[in-house]
Amino acid sequence: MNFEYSDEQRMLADSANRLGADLWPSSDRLKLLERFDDLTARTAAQMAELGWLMLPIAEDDGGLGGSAVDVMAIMEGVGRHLIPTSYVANAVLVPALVSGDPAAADLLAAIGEGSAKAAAGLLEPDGGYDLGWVECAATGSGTEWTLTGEKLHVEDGADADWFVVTAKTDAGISLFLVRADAPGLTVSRFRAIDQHRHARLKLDGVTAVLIGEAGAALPKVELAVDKAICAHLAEAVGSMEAALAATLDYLRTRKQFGVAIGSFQSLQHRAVDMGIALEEARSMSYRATLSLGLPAAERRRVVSAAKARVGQCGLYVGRQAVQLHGGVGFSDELIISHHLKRQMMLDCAYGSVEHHVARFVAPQVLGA
Amino acid sequence: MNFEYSDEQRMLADSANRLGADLWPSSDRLKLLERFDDLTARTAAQMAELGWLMLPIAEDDGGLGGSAVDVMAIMEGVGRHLIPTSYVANAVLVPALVSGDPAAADLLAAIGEGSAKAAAGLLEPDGGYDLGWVECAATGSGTEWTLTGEKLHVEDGADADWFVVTAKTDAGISLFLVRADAPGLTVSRFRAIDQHRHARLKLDGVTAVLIGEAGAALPKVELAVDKAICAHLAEAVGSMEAALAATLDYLRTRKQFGVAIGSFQSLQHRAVDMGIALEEARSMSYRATLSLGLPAAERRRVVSAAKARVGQCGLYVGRQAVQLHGGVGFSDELIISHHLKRQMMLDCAYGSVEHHVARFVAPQVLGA
Amino acid sequence: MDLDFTPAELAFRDEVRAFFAKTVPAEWLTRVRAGLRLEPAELIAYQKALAAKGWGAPTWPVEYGGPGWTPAQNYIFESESARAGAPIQFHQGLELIGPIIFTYGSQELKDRYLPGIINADDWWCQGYSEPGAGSDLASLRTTAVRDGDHYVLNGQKMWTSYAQVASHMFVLARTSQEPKRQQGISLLLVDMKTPGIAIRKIETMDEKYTTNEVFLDDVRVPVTNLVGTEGKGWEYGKVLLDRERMVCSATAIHLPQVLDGVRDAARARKIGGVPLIETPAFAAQLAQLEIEAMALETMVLRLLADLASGADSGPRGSMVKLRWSDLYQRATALWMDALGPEAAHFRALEGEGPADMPYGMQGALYSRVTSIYGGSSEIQHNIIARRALGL
Amino acid sequence: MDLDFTPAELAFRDEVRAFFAKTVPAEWLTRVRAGLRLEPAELIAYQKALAAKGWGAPTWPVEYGGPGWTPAQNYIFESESARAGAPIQFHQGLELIGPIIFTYGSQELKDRYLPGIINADDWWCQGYSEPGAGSDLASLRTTAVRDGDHYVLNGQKMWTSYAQVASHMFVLARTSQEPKRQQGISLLLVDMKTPGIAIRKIETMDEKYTTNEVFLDDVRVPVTNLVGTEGKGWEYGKVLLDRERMVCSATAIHLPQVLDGVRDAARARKIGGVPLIETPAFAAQLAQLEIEAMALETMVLRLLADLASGADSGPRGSMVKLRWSDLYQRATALWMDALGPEAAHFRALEGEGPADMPYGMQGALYSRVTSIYGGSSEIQHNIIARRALGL
Repeated sequence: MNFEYSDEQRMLADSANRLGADLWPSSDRLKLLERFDDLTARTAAQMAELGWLMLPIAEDDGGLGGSAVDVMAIMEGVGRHLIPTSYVANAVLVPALVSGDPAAADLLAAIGEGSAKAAAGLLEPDGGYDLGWVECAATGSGTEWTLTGEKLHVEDGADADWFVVTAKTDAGISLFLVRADAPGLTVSRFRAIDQHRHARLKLDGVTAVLIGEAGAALPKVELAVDKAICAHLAEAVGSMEAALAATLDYLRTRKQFGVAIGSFQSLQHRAVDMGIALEEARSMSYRATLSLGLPAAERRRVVSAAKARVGQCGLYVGRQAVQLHGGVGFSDELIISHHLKRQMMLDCAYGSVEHHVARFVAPQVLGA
Repeated sequence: MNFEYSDEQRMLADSANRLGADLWPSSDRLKLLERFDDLTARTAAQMAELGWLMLPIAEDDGGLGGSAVDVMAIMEGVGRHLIPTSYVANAVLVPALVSGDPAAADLLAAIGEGSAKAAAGLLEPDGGYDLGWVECAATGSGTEWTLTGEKLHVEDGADADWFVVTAKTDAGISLFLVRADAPGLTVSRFRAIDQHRHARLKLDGVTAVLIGEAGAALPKVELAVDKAICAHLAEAVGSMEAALAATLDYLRTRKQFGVAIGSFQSLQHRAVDMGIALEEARSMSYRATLSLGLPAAERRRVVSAAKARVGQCGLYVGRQAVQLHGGVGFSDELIISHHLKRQMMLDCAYGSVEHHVARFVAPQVLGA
Repeated sequence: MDLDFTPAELAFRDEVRAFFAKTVPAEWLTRVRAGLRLEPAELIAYQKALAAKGWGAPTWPVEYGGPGWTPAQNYIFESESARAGAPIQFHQGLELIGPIIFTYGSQELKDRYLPGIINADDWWCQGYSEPGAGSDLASLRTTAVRDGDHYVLNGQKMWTSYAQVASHMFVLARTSQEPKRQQGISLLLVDMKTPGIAIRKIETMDEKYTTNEVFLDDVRVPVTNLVGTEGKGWEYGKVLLDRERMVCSATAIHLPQVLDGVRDAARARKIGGVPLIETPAFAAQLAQLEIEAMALETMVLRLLADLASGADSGPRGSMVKLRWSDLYQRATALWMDALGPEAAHFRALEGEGPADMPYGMQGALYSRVTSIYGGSSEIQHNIIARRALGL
Repeated sequence: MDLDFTPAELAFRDEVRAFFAKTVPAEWLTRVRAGLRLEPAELIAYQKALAAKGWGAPTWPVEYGGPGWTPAQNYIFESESARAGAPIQFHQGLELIGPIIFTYGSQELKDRYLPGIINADDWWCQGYSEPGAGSDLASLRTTAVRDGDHYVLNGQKMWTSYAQVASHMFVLARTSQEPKRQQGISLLLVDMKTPGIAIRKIETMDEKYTTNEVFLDDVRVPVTNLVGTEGKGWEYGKVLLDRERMVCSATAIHLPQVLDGVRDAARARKIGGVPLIETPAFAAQLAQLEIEAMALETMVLRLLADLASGADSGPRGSMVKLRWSDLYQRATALWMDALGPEAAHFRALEGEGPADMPYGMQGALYSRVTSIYGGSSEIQHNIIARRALGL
C-alpha cells in the first residue's frame, strides 16, 4: 500500500507541468485561445517528442507499455494547466481498444509518432452513455465490412484521421476501424465550452476493418473506457487543485470592506469544503487508477464510484471557485471560469454522475 | 389572495399559545414529561372545553364545521409549544373519515365532547405509506362485518377507544369502525421519540361496522389524510419557529472566545438558511391548507409537495438548531432536542419525503 | 386566508393572456426558457408593444405612466407572461433608475426621461461597480468635479451590462471626499454620446456579449443631470439595491419556464430507448426542483400580499433572490444532464446545424452569475442576518 | 503506487480475521451496526480478549505494551474488526490519556497506569469541558491549588462520558492565573473514589445514559499524579485533541458496518410488495453514501500511508472527522427512512416485543452529537482553514 509516484513518474509529472507552464500559462487564457490551432499543434508535437503518445501503447503493440499511474502523472499536469488536448481519446482510449490486433498496427504506429490522430465512436442516439447500446449495423465478413448507423458523440473526435467505432454483427458487438475520409461517412464537428472539439458520425455503407473478434468487443470497450475515465479523473484533480490554489490566492489578496476577503469565516469554510472535495477526488482518482487491474465487475464498481464522486467534487470546486471570485470569476479573462467549464465537460465525458451511480449499483446489468 | 388570519382565527391562535405556555412551558421539558399522563389529560380536557375537539367536525355531523385554516391556527401553537397531543388523529383525521355516516354519529359526539378517543389504521406491512395497499379482509354484509388482517401503524393510536380502519370487501377498499376492546383485536402500543403513543393492530375475525359505501373509501381516505397532513404541516411550522427563536436567542447570548457566538459569520449564515427554511415551510403550509378544496389530483399534488418540502425544511431547522447549540443542544434538558425529535417523527407521519415526492410525480398512479 | 382571485382579477387575467397570445413570437421560447436574455432589438420591440397597450411600466404609479395595478395584478401579469413564454422586461431603466427619477428627480428630469424608459426610446445602463468596488460599493473612486454648469467625470466602471447598446448611463461618483465613505457620493445621468466615454468588452463564461468596463475620461455632464441632492447619491443607491432585489420576484415567477425547458429536453432524450423523464432518478430530481419552485412561488405570493397590505417585506426579497438563483442554477444543471453527450456540442465548427447552440447549456453557464450579481449570495446572507435576525 | 498488501500483511489479515471470528458474539451486531456503543461490561470483556492476544493497544509503541504494528497493519486490524461486526475499542484510556502518560508522564505514572488501560482494569473518563468552556477550552475555570503533597481541585466539568462507570478521570485544571489563558493549566490524574467528586447524569436525546456533569469539591489529588510539568497541561491537551481526531480514522473504517445495517433494513422492508432496496430512488441514495464512504476509506488509507512514511497528516484528520460524522448522520437518516412507519415504535409501552428498539433509529439520534463532540464541525472548519489553507 503506497501512494507515492516513482522517480520516473515524478519526472513525467514535472515535464507535464513544464509543458503546461510554457505553452498554456494561466495568466492570459483568452490570448492563447486566439492562437488555438497553432498552440494545440505545438502541444501535440511536444507530446510526441516527449514520448507521451507512445507511453500508453502496450509493448506488444510497439509502444512503451506505460502504466495507468504514468498516465495519471501526465494528466494531473494537463488538468492543472488546462491543456486542451485530445491525448486521452487518441493515446489512451484508442490504443486500449485496438490493442493486440495486427490490423491496427499501422494506426498505433502513427498515433505513437504523432503522424495521425484517432478517436472512438461508442455512443448512439437513444442509448445514453450505455456502451452496450449499439444499433449501428455491420455486414460483411473477413476483412470486408460495411457499416450503417449513427454515432451521437465522439469525444475529442473533430480532428481525428481514424475512428474506432462499435457496430453489431450477427455475432454481437464488435469493433471496427474507419477512415475519417471514407466514402459514406459524414462527420459533423463541434466545439465545446472547454475548447475541446468533438464529432458526430453518420455512417451510410462505410467500409470498415474489423478489429479483434466479432461479437466479443464489449468487455474490451468497457475496460478501455475505464482507462480513459481514469485519465480524466487525474485531469479533473489537477484542474481542481489549480482552481483551489487560485481561489486561496484571491481570498488572501482581494480586499473588500477594508480587509482581505479570506478573513470572512463563511468564505473560509467554503474554501475548506473545496479542500476536502479535492482530497476526496484525489483519493478516488488514485483508487480507481490502481483498481484497473481488478476483475471486471469490481473494477467497474470502483471506476464508476470514482467517476461519480470526482464529478460531484469537481463541479463543486469549479462552481465555488467562480462564486468566491465574484464577477471576475464569471468573466473569461481569469482562468477560473475555464476550470469550471472543463469540470462541467469532464463530468459529461464518458458518462454523467447519474449514469455512473446506476452502473455502481448494478455493474452486472450493464455489459458483460 | 390573502394570507391573514381572521379575528376568530387569531383568537384560536392566541388560545393555543396560552394553553401551550400554561401546560407545556419550554423551560422544563423533562419535568413535564414525568407528569405526562396528568398533563396530557389536562390538555385534552382544556381542548374539549375550548371547543377545539368539536371544531373540525362538520356541521352536518353535529360539529362546528371549522375550516382547515382554523385548525392551522391551533396547530401552529401546538407545534410552537410541542404539545404531545393526539388531536390530529382524533379530531381531524377520524371525523373526516367517518363524516356523513349516521353509524358514526355516537363516535363523533363522543370525540367532540372529549369522552372518547379515536384513531385510524390505514397502513399495512409491505405497503409502505400507500393508502391503497389494503390486504386486511372484510367479510359480511349490511351491518354485520368481520375483519382479519394487520395494521402496521396507527398514528397516535395507543390510547384510542375506537379505530377506523381500511379493509377490502368484494367491492374494494372500505372503511370500518372497530372498538379497541373488540374480541379478536390485539393492540400493541408504542412510545415514539417525541412522546407520541402509537399502536399496531392485529385483527383476527374482529366485528366491525361499515362506514360509508363499501368499495368507495379510497378517495375519502386520501382527502382525510391530506387534511391530517395539513394540520401536521402547521405543527411543523410552529415547532420550527420556536426552535429558530430559541437558537437566535442562544446565538445572541452564548459566549465563546470572549464574544457572542452569533458574531461568527458561519453561524449567522446558517441561521439565515434556517430562517429561509422556515419561510418556505410556512409558505407551503399555507399553500397546501388553502388547496384542500381543489379537485383531487391537484390537491394531492400540492399537499404532497408541501409534505415533502416541509419535511426537508423541518429536519434542516431541527438539526441545525441542535448543532448550533452544541452539547446542550444534544442534551434533553433544553427544549431544542425535543423539537428535532418531533420534526423527525412529523416527517415520518403520513408518509416520508420519498413517498410524497413519488406521489407528487404521479398522483394518478396512487389512489383514485 | 385564501388563494383565490376576485372576478375582476380573473377578467384581468383573461385580458393579459389574450395580449400575450398575440404578442409573443414562438421563436423567443427556446431562449426565454433557458433564462437567457433576448437580443436588445427584441426586447425593445417587446417593450414598445407593452407601452402601446399602456402596460409599459407595470410597477410604476399612474401619474408617471404606470397602469396602477395591485400586487395581485402584477403577479397575474408576470405569471401570464411566464406562461406565454414572454421574456422578463429589461429592468435597468424600468426598475432601477426610473423609480429613482420619479422619487428624487427634478420635474425636468421626470419630463425628459420617464417617457423614454416606458417607450423604450432610451436604453439605460448602470455605472455603479468599479474594479475595487464590487460588493463594497462605498469604496468607489470615480470622481465628479464641478466645473461651471457641468460635472467632470473621471474613473472606471465595471460590469456595466449593455453599455454597448445603451443611450444613457446612471452613474455613482464621488463629488467630495468625506471621512465616512458613504457620504459625498452623487448620482448623475449621462448621455452615452458624451465625449470621453470608452467601452471595453468583458468576455464572460457564457460567450454572450453583455457586459463592459466603461472608462470615463473628462466626461462633462450638465449639472441639471444631477438626481436629487449632491452628495446624497448613496442613499438613492441603497434604494436601487433594494429594488434590484425586488425585481427578483418577477424573475422567480418566470422560473417554471426553465423547468418547462428541462422537461422538454428530458422528454426528447432517450436512454436505453426510454424517455429520460420516465426514469425514476431523473423524475425525482425534477420533482424536487418543481416542489421547491412551488415553495418559492408561494413565498413571492406572500411577499406581494404583504406589499398590498403595506407590510414591510424586509429581507424577504433577499430570500427570494437567494432561492431563485439556487433553483435556476440547479435547473439548468439538470437540463445539461438531460442534454447528455450532446451537451458537448456547443458550437458547430462548420455550417449551422440545428444543434449549434443548446440553450440549456448556455443557461447553465449564465446561471453562475446570478448568485454573484445584484448582491452576491454571501452578501444576501449578511443582509438577512443583520436585518431579519438581528445578528 | 499500489493498493496491494504484502504476503506478510495478507497472512496477518488471516490471523486477525480468525481472531475476530471466534471473539465477536453475534448479539453485538445490531448495535454495532447502528454505530452505538456497547455496554461497558461488554467493552471491558472485548478489551480483555484483545489484551490477552497482545493486541490491547494497537497504536502504542512496543515498549509500553503495543504490538508494534505498521499503519497498514492497523488498517487491516480495524477493517477486519469492522468486517466482523466488532465494536470500536473504548478510546478514552487508549487513545486519549494513555499516549500522554507514555509521552509526558513520570516512570511511576507509566508503571502504575499503562497496564490498567491495556487490560481494562481501569476505566478512564475525560474531565475537560466545562459549562462555559466547550469549544473554547482555554476559558476553563476549574482550579487546582497546591496544598502540601496534594492539589485541591474545585470546579465543574461537563460532558464527561462514562463518569458513572469510570475508575479514573484525567482533568485539566488551572494551577495559576496567567494573562494568556492557555497558560497555567495543568493535567492531573484523579481516582474517582476520591472524596468530593459528585456526578449528575445529563439526559441526552438518544435516551442512553453516557454523559455527566462532574462536580469537584475540595478533591485532593497527590502531586505525583501531575502529568508532566505544572502549567503545561494545555500543550498536552492540544495533543489530546489531535489524537481525538485521529481516532476518527478507526471510526471511519467502521462506517461500512452502518451501511450494512441500512442495507439489511431496506431488504427487510417492502413497499407495494417490492423490497425497498430494489426501488431506484432508495438504491440511488444508498449508492451515493457507499460511494462517499469509499472516498472516505481511501482518504484514511492515504492518511495511514502518510503516517507510515512519516509525512505530516496535518488537518487531514479533521477532514476525516468531518466527512465521517456527515456520512454517519446521513446513513442513519436513510436507515430511519428504511424503517418506515415502524420508526415511530421506539419503545413498547407494555411487554418486550422484538420491535421495542429500532437501533437504526437510536443511531439516527446518537449521530447528531458526532458533529458536535471532539471539536464541532464548525471548529474543524476553522482548524483546517488556519492550518491547511493559511486563511
